[in-house]
Amino acid sequence: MTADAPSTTSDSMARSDAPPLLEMRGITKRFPGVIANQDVSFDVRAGEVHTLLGENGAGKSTLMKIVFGLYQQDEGDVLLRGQPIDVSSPSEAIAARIGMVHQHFMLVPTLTVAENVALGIRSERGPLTDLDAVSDRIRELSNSHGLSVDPDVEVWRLSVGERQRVEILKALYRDAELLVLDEPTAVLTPQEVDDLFVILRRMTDEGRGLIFISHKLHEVMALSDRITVLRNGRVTGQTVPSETTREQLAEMMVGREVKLVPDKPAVTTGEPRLAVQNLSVQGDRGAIALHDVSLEILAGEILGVAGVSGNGQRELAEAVAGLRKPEPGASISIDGTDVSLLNTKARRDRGLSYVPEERMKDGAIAEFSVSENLLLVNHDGDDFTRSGLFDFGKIKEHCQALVNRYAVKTPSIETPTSSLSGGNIQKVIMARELTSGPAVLVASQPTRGVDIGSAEYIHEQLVAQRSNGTATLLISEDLDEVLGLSDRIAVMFEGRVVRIVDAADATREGIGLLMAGVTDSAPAG
Amino acid sequence: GGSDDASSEADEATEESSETGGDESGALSMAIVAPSASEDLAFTQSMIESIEALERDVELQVTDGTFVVEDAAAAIRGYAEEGVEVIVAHGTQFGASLAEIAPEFPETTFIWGTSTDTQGLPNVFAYYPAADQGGYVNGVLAAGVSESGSIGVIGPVEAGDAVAYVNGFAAGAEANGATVNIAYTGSFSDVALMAEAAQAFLANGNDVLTGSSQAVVGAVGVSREAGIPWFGTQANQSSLDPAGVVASQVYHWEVVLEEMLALRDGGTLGGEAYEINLANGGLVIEINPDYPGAADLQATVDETVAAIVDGSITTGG
Amino acid sequence: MSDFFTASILVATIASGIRLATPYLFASLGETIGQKSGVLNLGVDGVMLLSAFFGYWTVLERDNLWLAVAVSLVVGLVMGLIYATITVFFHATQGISGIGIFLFGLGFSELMFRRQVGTPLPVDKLPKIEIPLLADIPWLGEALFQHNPLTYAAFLAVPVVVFMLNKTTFGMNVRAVGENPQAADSLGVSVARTRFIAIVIGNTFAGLAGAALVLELGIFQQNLTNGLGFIAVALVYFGAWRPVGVMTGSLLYGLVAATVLQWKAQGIIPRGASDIASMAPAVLTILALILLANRVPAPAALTRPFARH
Amino acid sequence: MKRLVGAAVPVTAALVAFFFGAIMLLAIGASPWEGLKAMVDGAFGGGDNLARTAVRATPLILVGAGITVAFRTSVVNIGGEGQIVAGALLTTVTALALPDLPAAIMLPIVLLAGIVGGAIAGAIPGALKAYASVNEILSTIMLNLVMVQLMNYLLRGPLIDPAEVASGTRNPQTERLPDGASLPILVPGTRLHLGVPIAIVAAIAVYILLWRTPLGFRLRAVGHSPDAARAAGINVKRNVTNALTIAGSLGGLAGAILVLGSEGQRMQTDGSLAGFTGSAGFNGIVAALFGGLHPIWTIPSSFLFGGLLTGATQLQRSLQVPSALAIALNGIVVVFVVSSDRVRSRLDTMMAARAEMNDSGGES
Ligand SMILES: Nc1ncnc2c1ncn2[C@@H]1O[C@H](COP(=O)(O)OP(=O)(O)OP(=O)(O)O)[C@@H](O)[C@H]1O
Ligand SMILES: Nc1ncnc2c1ncn2[C@@H]1O[C@H](COP(=O)(O)OP(=O)(O)OP(=O)(O)O)[C@@H](O)[C@H]1O
Ligand SMILES: [Mg+2]
Ligand SMILES: [Mg+2]
Repeated sequence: MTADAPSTTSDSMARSDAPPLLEMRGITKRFPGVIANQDVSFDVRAGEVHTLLGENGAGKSTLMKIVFGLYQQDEGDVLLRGQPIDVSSPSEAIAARIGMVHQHFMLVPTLTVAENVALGIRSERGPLTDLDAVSDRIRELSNSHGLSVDPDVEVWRLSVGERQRVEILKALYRDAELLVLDEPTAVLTPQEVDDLFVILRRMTDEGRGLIFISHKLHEVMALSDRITVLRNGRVTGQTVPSETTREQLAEMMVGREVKLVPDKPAVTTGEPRLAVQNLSVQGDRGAIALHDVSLEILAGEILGVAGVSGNGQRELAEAVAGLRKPEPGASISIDGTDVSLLNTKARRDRGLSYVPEERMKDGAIAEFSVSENLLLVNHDGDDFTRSGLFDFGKIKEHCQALVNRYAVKTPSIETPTSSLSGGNIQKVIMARELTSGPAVLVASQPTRGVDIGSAEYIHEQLVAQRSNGTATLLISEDLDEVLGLSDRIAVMFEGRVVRIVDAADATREGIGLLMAGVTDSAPAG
Repeated sequence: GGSDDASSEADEATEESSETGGDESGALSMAIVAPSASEDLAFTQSMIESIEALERDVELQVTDGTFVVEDAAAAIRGYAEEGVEVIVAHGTQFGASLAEIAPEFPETTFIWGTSTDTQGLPNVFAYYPAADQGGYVNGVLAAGVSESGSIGVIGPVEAGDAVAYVNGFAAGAEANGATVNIAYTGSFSDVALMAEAAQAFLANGNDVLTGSSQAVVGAVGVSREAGIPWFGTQANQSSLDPAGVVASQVYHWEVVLEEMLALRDGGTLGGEAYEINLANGGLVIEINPDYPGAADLQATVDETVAAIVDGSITTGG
Repeated sequence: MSDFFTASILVATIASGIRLATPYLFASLGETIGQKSGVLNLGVDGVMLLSAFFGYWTVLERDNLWLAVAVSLVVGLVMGLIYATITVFFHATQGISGIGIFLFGLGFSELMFRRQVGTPLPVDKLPKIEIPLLADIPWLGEALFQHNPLTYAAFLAVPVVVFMLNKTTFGMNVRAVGENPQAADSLGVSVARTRFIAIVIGNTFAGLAGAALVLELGIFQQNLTNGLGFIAVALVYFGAWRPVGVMTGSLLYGLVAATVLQWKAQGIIPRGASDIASMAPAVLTILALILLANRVPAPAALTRPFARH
Repeated sequence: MKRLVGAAVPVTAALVAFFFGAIMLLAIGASPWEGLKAMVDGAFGGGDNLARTAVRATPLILVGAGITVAFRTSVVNIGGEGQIVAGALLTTVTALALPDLPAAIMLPIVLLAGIVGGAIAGAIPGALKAYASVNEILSTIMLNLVMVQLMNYLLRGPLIDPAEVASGTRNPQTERLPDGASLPILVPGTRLHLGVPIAIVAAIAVYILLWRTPLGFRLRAVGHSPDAARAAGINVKRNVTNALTIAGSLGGLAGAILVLGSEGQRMQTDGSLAGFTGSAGFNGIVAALFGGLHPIWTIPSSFLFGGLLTGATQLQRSLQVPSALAIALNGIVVVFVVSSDRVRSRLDTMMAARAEMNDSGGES
């Protein structure tokens, strides 16, 4: 479906003689120790989608924050509709009809949708809020742009996809002519991505200009009118989808050839290492989110879980990891031992590893150094302490070895993790979780928001673990990833595993139907 | 102090000589270290006023508000090192520090209270108020002015001379047919709580109030507003309610201070413990002349005081 | 003596609890506003002491109660300007700068009191105002509708603050900057200005708390508040950042204290257990919180200074 | 260079604060110069004053080190005052219950009793936070109020010195503790006692705990990110409780030292917490934050504030300035120095940016 999203390339070409909506010339931006953008030139025309592509840390978000007034460039000029402008705060950007959907949601969870939209806008009623009018206008915009969301509900109650729609509504409400979308699809399901693209196309049809950032190449190929590639803060090329391929784009970004689909050697599977029986679990709001799930993963097997987010995958991962209490009657065993009553630590001691879905929230501690994050799960092993105190010599040796082995790009192992790129943080987490040679690995969204170079590497590591006899539960909303890596695929819908199919027989379409809850018509194959 | 910048050099010269040569001017150098403020209308104020009432020329230095014992000890030692002749350590809690300091300064007289003994130190005088005696007299007066026969007593923490006063007061009032109700708020410093304690007594039909500690000022405010009589202790509290304060038991430490200083003049630097009481005039019931009917009360006071002094009444502190 | 469960005693106890609750309520409402915007202020007690002293001094010198209230309010406002400047613009660590303000208030109010006044002299208190009609309701009228104007003001401030936080643009901004200042900033809401104003309002409330305390007592003394401001901060957590919750906490605290006093006055609490009984307001506040299981999280950006990068 | 700026800014801030102090002194008619001299002399002039400053700093170091542990675990501890008193009470009860043992046996026991007392007072709000979601700011403030009443109850009631009852003075203080329970004086003629080095060692131990041991690692992990810690298998609730328990035990040790190092060899109360603790429970927070929440830096920082406190007594004595001025000055110093952090970091980034430009200029 995404492959043939409506295209208006010809329209935007027609308008190309007018001055571009936005033009950036020779932008340079430095942070202490990093040059995030160096002499970047870039423009967006009305009615087009211009995509920025680049590895983690290439400088995409920084460039966009300059457009939106969150950062100031050190050198270079920004022109809007041909006029040089100096945007020094978001409110000036908004006044210039620039909107931005940030990589991390910029929403106040405790406020309602209408309040989130109304923030910063002068109210008709003077000092009093005018939320009814805002709600009405939101409904109008929702209808005209296909963005269904209830304006009166608090944002924390919304699904990720709905929150994304609120972000776009905020820009539409302010009638943004230029809209920056920084990785808007990273957290969306394939269906939500399709819906989003329809909305975005409608916006370009109205003559708005869009800047789009994504690490998913099929999306980039489907949506973009033009593509600019950044590497290490510099522009390394510009192209249009019709003149390139995903492989070429990948090479432009990374500077070498990238394998988009991992090689999977044949592995003879062994005994079941993870066995889950009759697992039911409550979700965050108390209702049962996982119904009576049973599954088994053998040594040397990757079981992929496909499903639209919010259908119980998170609860499944957390229940296996010991972070969520199962309802009575469930059993979870690792290598034949029932661990369902044990805490996370005890499960980890029995061979569990867990790569959580939210990297910066659950996976790593931003303020900790790389080495501290590498030690997070096994810091008091005998290897690292001597008479109760840390043995820093051994720790350093161990961490340096991991950093080298997993090709983590970091100035040193003492660097705070927060200053690493997302892909490299994910590598740190993978290194930590895989070093013990786990019996069972639960990996949730292992490459979400990770650039293709790093994703390739992470995939290789998952495959290598499989060869070592690990039983892997791979949860991902990236269907390509699930299809490419799994031996079997479990499809989840409304908290149940609706079917488990052999990956060899699976197709995108078949899995897609199952994910939508359609079980009767076609077999997955 | 009091030196002027203009003539600083000359002053410095005299100051130096006065420091080395002792009391050239004839004034006795004294210092007081006290836990609460000098103007607390209670414990500390009573001592400051007493020193000021001494019939000799005194140069007084004050360190007040030192509720932390370590600080007080430092101040006491500091004064001793400076050569101050008589140092008043006005707080029971300073006793332990004094036991360390006093032997180091055998030439200095330390006056310490409230305490009933000198810890065997030859240069320490001790003082103690028989607060129950004045309390008793106040109690007798209170029973007389109460119409309901119920009297409220507000205490801070049930300890120290607050207990003596409260118990003496209760004995006096009860001996004269009144019912006495006592509440300790649990704090020496919570003014608002004492005020509300007063309110609680009013609600229960008590029509005369008294109380102890520097936090009573709020309670006096309540009784003033309600227009009912109040009895004070430690210092004269008439200023808090010129029409409502009937009488205050006032500590006149000067009575015993004079005796101590006389001994010092004779070369005895300490070793005696003194009590101020009704008999020696250290405790005085000061009737507020502005209180309506004040004149009639003096006779009762004199009578009761006489009975306490001659032992026909025991106040049972 | 008389029984606690007689109407007149209950009425007096409730009235006393309300009087005790008034300064807590003002102070904790103010603290709520500040915390809603993401700023912790541990200096409330110091601000209260300053405003109480200057209010008192005003009555002493000018004999004008309303001028005194105004002076207290202005002192709170000025302290708010100072605290807002150091937290919003200088990003001072909020816990510690608040303690700095507290120490300053504690010391400076005492210094001024001793220099300018010395011996505490009684001054007029705010008069009790009987609300027409309502004050005549048997029992209830006496308990609830015979208080001084600042007590009414404190309780009326509750719906006002609720309205302000929920129905005004400013209130919406306050809630936004306390929860996710980056988001508010990205929409052009000035985090600095919003917090600045919230802090100034909050401290002005602390100023009123000082006035309410000193003008109810009619006298000042060093450390008059006796830690009241810290309890007010605690009550904000009790009330889970909701004005009504904060009011409930203040009333609970005040009423328990009043009841304990009443029982002491009646001899229901034996004198030997007097100190133990005095623990009741603190203990019951904690117990109530455990039972209420009030698991509202704090404003997410509380104590975090905001900077764009 | 960066170091220099780093130090210069707070020093300047402190000077500005003292400038305000000077204005206050002038306003009440005292000479600022004399005032400063008196304060410095009172704090650091001569062995005796230095010893007193050290003794004053001791509880600040301990409470401060505890605050470091708590804050590093993202737990606020306003309960230092109550924890000190809890420790002191258990120390007192233990010492009174024991016969007069030699100091070598007695001291470890009674110090441990203090630690246990404080630990209990810390564990309660810790467990309430971890297992009942009761905010620790609320519970620690409330527990302070409980502890003051408990102290008053015990010292005027069950623990009161029988001699006080006999004489009728009824001062709320305990009997003198056995001689073995006295902290030995290290420098004769001063108040410098064994408690001072004990506190310093404790602060160093806290440093080791936080950065050299698995337990400290877990505490810091929980402090930065409870979610990530939990996912890694660390018991967040237990560690939150641990943090306040450790903070409390350090406060309790401070309480034990206050009793055992007091001249009176006993615990006494003036009815308030501050009367016993000298507000160390609060000042320790200031000292710890001032020391950048680093247990080692808390030591000099505590000496500074200890010095301010002892200097204030001298100020009052020599200039007849109410000690309230010193409290106010203390507040001003705190406010100015914390406000200077921002200025310092601004200067740091400016300088870093300049260095960056020079570097990149060199490259091209
Ligand atoms: N506020 C900041 N302070 C210091 N360095 C920063 C800051 N913001 C970004 N950087 C650095 O600038 C570089 C570019 O970061 P940027 O966020 O623009 O990358 P990106 O291309 O958006 O990456 P991703 O795909 O991971 O989102 C990185 O090295 C990053 O670490
Ligand atoms: N992430 C981890 N990696 C390795 N071991 C851990 C980890 N977290 C906890 N442990 C171990 O599990 C035990 C429980 O740890 P936890 O942090 O929950 O409590 P604790 O009170 O710090 O433990 P202790 O009993 O050692 O004081 C600890 O003794 C520790 O050895
Ligand atoms: Mg980015
Ligand atoms: Mg441990």
